[in-house]
Amino acid sequence: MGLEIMEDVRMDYVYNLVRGGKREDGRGFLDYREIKLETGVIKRAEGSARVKIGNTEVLVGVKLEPGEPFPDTPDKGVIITNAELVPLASPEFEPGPPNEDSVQLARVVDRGIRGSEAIDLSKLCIEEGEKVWIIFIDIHVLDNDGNLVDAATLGAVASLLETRIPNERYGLTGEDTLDIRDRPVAVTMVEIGGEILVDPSYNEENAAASGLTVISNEDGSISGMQKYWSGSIEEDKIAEMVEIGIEKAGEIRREFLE
Amino acid sequence: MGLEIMEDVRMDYVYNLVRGGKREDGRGFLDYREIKLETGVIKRAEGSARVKIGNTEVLVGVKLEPGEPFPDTPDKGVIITNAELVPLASPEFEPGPPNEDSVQLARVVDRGIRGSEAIDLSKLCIEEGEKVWIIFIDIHVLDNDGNLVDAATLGAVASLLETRIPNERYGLTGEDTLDIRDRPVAVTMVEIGGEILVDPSYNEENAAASGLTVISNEDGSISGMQKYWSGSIEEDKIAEMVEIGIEKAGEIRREFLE
Amino acid sequence: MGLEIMEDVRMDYVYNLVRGGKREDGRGFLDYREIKLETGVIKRAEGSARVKIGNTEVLVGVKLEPGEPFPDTPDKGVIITNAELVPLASPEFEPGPPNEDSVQLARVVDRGIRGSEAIDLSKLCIEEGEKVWIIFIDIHVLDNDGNLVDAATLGAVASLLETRIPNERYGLTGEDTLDIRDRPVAVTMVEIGGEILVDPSYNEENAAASGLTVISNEDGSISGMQKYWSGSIEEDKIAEMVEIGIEKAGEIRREFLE
Amino acid sequence: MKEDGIELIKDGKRLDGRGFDELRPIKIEVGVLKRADGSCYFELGDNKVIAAVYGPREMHPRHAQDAKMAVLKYRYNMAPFSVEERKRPGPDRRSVEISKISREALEPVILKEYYPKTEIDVYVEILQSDAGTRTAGINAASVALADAGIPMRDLVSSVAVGKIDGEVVLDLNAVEDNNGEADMPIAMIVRRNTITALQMDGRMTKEEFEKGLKLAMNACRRIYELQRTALIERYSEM
Amino acid sequence: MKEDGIELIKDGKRLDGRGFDELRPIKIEVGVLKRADGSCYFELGDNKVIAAVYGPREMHPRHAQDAKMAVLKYRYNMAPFSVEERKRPGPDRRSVEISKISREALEPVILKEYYPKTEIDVYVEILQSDAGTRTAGINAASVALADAGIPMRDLVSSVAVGKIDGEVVLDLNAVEDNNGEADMPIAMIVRRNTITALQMDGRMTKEEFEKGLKLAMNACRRIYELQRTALIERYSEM
Amino acid sequence: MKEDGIELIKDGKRLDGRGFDELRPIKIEVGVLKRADGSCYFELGDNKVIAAVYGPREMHPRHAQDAKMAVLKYRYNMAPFSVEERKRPGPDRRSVEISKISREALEPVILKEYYPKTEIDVYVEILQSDAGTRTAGINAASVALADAGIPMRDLVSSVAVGKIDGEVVLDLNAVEDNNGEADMPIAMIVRRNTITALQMDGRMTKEEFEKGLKLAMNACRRIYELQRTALIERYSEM
Repeated sequence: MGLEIMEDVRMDYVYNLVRGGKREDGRGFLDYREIKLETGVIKRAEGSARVKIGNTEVLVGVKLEPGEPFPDTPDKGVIITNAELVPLASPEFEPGPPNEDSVQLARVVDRGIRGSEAIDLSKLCIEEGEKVWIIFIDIHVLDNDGNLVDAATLGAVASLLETRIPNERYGLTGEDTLDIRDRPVAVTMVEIGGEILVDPSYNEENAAASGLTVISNEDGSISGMQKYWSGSIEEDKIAEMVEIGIEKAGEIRREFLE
Repeated sequence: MGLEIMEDVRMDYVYNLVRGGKREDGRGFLDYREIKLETGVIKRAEGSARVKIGNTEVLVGVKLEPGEPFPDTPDKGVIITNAELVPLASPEFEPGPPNEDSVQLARVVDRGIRGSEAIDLSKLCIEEGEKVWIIFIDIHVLDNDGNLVDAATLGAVASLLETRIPNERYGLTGEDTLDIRDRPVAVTMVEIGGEILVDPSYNEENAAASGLTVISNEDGSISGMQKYWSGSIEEDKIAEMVEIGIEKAGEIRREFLE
Repeated sequence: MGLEIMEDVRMDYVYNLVRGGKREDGRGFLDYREIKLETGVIKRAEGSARVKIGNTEVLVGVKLEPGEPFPDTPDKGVIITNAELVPLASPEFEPGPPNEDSVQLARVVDRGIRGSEAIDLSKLCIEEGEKVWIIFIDIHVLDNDGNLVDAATLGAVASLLETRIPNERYGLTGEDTLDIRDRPVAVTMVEIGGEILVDPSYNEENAAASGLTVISNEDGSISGMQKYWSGSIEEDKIAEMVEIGIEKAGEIRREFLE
Repeated sequence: MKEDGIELIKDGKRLDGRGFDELRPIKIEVGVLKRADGSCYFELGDNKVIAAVYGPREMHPRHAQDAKMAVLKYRYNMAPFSVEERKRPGPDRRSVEISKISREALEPVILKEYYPKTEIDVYVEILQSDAGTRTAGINAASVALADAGIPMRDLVSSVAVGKIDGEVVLDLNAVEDNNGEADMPIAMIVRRNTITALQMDGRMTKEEFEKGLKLAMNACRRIYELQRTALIERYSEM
Repeated sequence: MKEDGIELIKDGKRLDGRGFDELRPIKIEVGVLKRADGSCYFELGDNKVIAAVYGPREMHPRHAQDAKMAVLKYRYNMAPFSVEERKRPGPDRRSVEISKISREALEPVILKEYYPKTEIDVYVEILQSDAGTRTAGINAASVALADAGIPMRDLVSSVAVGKIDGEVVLDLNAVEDNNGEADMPIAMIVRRNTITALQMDGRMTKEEFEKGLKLAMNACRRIYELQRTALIERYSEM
Repeated sequence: MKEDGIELIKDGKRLDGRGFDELRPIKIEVGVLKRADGSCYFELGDNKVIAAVYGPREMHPRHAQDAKMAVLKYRYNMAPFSVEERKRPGPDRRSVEISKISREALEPVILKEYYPKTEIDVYVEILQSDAGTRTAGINAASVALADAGIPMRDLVSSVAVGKIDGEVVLDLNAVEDNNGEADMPIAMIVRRNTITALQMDGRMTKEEFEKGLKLAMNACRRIYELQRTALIERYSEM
């Protein structure tokens, strides 16, 4: 009970700050917290990246294994994206099978990569109808201070960019890099008191009635969107968020993915 | 607690009615509620049927897929019967894996079909020891006002009668109807206050100490029985129920399965 | 609550007995309870044994089935050891998937057999890389009055010694006995009030802060150890336990496994 | 994943003859189940969906109760025979996500504070699927909630738009969805003109997105009228 | 699923030499487990079954308690090595159904109202199986309940009849069951002459059913005497 | 399971150049996570491990609470990408056993009686694995508990010894573990000189065991100093 009261207090605090034109940590409404990206952090993975956005920290590892293609795409590789909200990362996370939050996180990241067609899956066929490369993108959340989607998407794309195909381990030959044709970037925003805030912190996520992730590509097109939580958003706010999302994505792409 | 008292009240009400020679809805002890059967209701299924018995409503879909035979019957098709008591159908049903009630429902329906040898499984061999047709009979309960077994069995048999083998979808050739050699019909009865009631409603099931399903065939033989709940039944009552069950099954078969 | 108090009382009772140089059932600190071993008890199993140590009773069955080898040992058989602490055996055991106690029991027994290299797995290859014998060692606990590890290990080794390879059932030919090259024996001890007690009863296990299993072989070498529970043990006590463990194992091996 | 050579638009018409801004036929029946507190059967072309509502009722386990308001639960479930390849019973990742966004689509209109400590359960069964089941489910659930007498600020209406053969069109069917370039389901509160659910799959420009959003919002207004009509008919019967 | 050419009856005798109305040898031991409150080991031919009873004991979770009576639970479980092909541990659909009908077979005799809010747990382990395990389990459980001092109106006795080579016979073994035409396990309260469990698999005429039921009920009477004798011996020992 | 012809020791040195009693390089960082109450990142050669502690906090479900003391929980979990062949998410038998022995390794030092009815949660994530993860995890957890301010009698330190090419050596890496003859992880309370965890896999003589135990205990003393230093640095920063 005490905890719930604390939560209400924090929500009011964040809300009042925003009404006064401010954020907890002093940044502007459209500013990201400091982003740090480090790749090649996990030797056992074919590609990996550690992303920090403020105190939020996510580790992404990419593994490749030969496996069966889907029956309807016998000559294409397969992407499997998985997110674990391990209880190490937040007092709210509990051990156990994926819940709706981790499923959503994985599916939004997956959708952005898939929608952008960043990976040329047709180059991942080993033997048509029999064997293709399965790309496992595993998102391991280490510290949740909000905005996991942007951190996970950035980590996933950065990992894919450095991924080496482990041909040798499986006695195969072929190209050893993935053909990455686009660099989708996710930008998440929330609405609090009528204002749009980019890169919400954990407290801001709790204070927001709704949020939106816009994943966009090098050419400014959109390759994934997801609205969050139980508030409703006006049409023109959505249009504004899409605009901001595409612009911010460009900035992040230029700084971290080139 | 309030709910439990309501339940007791309803049980007493049903019991007292029966002692006075009556049923909730005015029908005779050996009468079914109105039965409605509609087949071909689900396009995606190889066979399907919607059965209503009074307010009880069950949807049955049959799907066929090639799969592996059992090792001890390498030249025979396989029947898999599954029932989902989805929580949509009753305040008592809960989401989650099959519980003992849904398992029993599926197994009793399955037993009747299997015992009657209605389906000639030897005609469902595609390649001996390698590939046979797997028949999935899926029972989806939509509204539970009692007597799911009779509704589900009728729906299953009606679905099988119209099932088309999807040879083309799997690049196969062969006969495209199942060889249905019998039409088993389930008749469920309960005992309340020493009286036998056919086709129990939900309230009657709750008021009954015991019940019996008798599944019988075109030639009057029995191909499945199951006694329910924690009451005990006298030998002559069972004989009487078997008699009634066979007779009623004949009526239903004539009206709905010919 | 009443139950917890009873447990405290029993623990104090056992502790005070030990401080006075005694055990519940009157035996010496280094004495086993009466051990009874009966093999060939389950016809359906390829090998089986029933072990009683005092009131503790364990049934072990060994089954062999052809299956796939591990990729890194394509020419070797596979051992799978499984323990079920079925709720029949103790008021503390609950139905459900294996918990940490049953996992530990299975893994300690497995470790002793594997570490001793008692079974020559290279003789269990049927077709390299394709098919090998899978040995299932199933430990079924019937009555838990303490020291399940020693009972289960003895039962497992005794079962393996009489196991017949069911070549005929699978249309195969070959040797029909396992090549058993060693006879590992587990000896479990607990420390209560500074004293080492061999073969703890259920009450003694509860009164002990720590325990140790030492699994040793015909040549006196050790092929597995496991320390239990939340107490700490001094270095010289461990050395003493290892000494006792090896000696007791020799006695049991001579009496039951020759 | 477009099949080779398939053309989804010919002479300005779609394969099933619809125009770009045309919905598939819709059929709504209210109060179709006896045991449920509220229910609705909803057809959208070849999608056949049924929704049931139970509650407000006591919430178990107690520690999950909310002392200030009702807890809304939503379960989207596909019948095994609803799709071409039999679906294994039980929730998968897709249905978990759909259940979440559908619940969030409905929450803004429900006066949850009227019933503290209780739960309101919405169960949606997909009996036959042809792309668009999540939007059909939200539409059905919205009507079923009203049928159950749950106090609501308004109905929620839902539809998808997508992009096929380069054109932004309304309400994709399965062939279009499988061979199209993008799909975007939305839900809205028509009388407030606000969006309560929005997802996008595939690839669209900003302009296409804006066009699609308008198309979808207009279609929601039409669906809203159908939902209202169905409810009015139901109550005039009674 | 009859194997080709197998003959189950020769010269009026069954393959194991039994007559049509003959039971396999039965062995009953009472109080075989130390930790359980009551227990019974039961052999029926090659079936080896053990039952344990715990309780009445406090029921968890509390909201599942019945304020008016004890809740009876029954768990039928096969050891992995009890059958020719190793059984994966854990409940399957067959064991779930058997547990249910076995519990219902016993409930009519248990004076559950003596112990409100508690649970009584019956655990049955099948150690070796040769057709007839569910009936052996019910017989064992019935004795174990008595051994645990659970107040009961009477014992429950159980056996199966079946049809092989066209004949109605008692107590099928595995070869007969696998190659026979029908199997019908029952349970009864012998002194009341009432049936508490009844299932039928396969195909039988009404006349065969009636004959089988009589055969089974007579055999239950014999089993009942063996159960009583075993209990009396146990208590005279003490 | 030694690979053919592999030599683990050449000229008195191990493949990675270490002597028999040499640890791999160790790196310890304290307080690396914001949300956790205490945390520690621990590297041991190529093992990368992170531990977080939450609590003491209210325990759910209530009936699992201990009225006299806190309940310690420990969850050892491998990230899917931490090993060469991707590990399926979720607990397996190995991680269940490791979690148990790790919890028991730490329990002797924790003053659980200070916080009745609460739970203290230790979560250990293996980010990269190279043999020795359970010992690295215990070391990390011990420091994270201190960082969380959990009252402790002392730290716990942990390391493994093993046997390769017939020699008893300290702290096996993955190549050594896969091709060695035995592995023995221990944990100890350095200042009390007592053992809180001990497991042994493989085959060793009694003399080798005794030699190995001494080697491991000495190494624990060195690790203990590193743990202490890391904690002191952390607090002098603050």
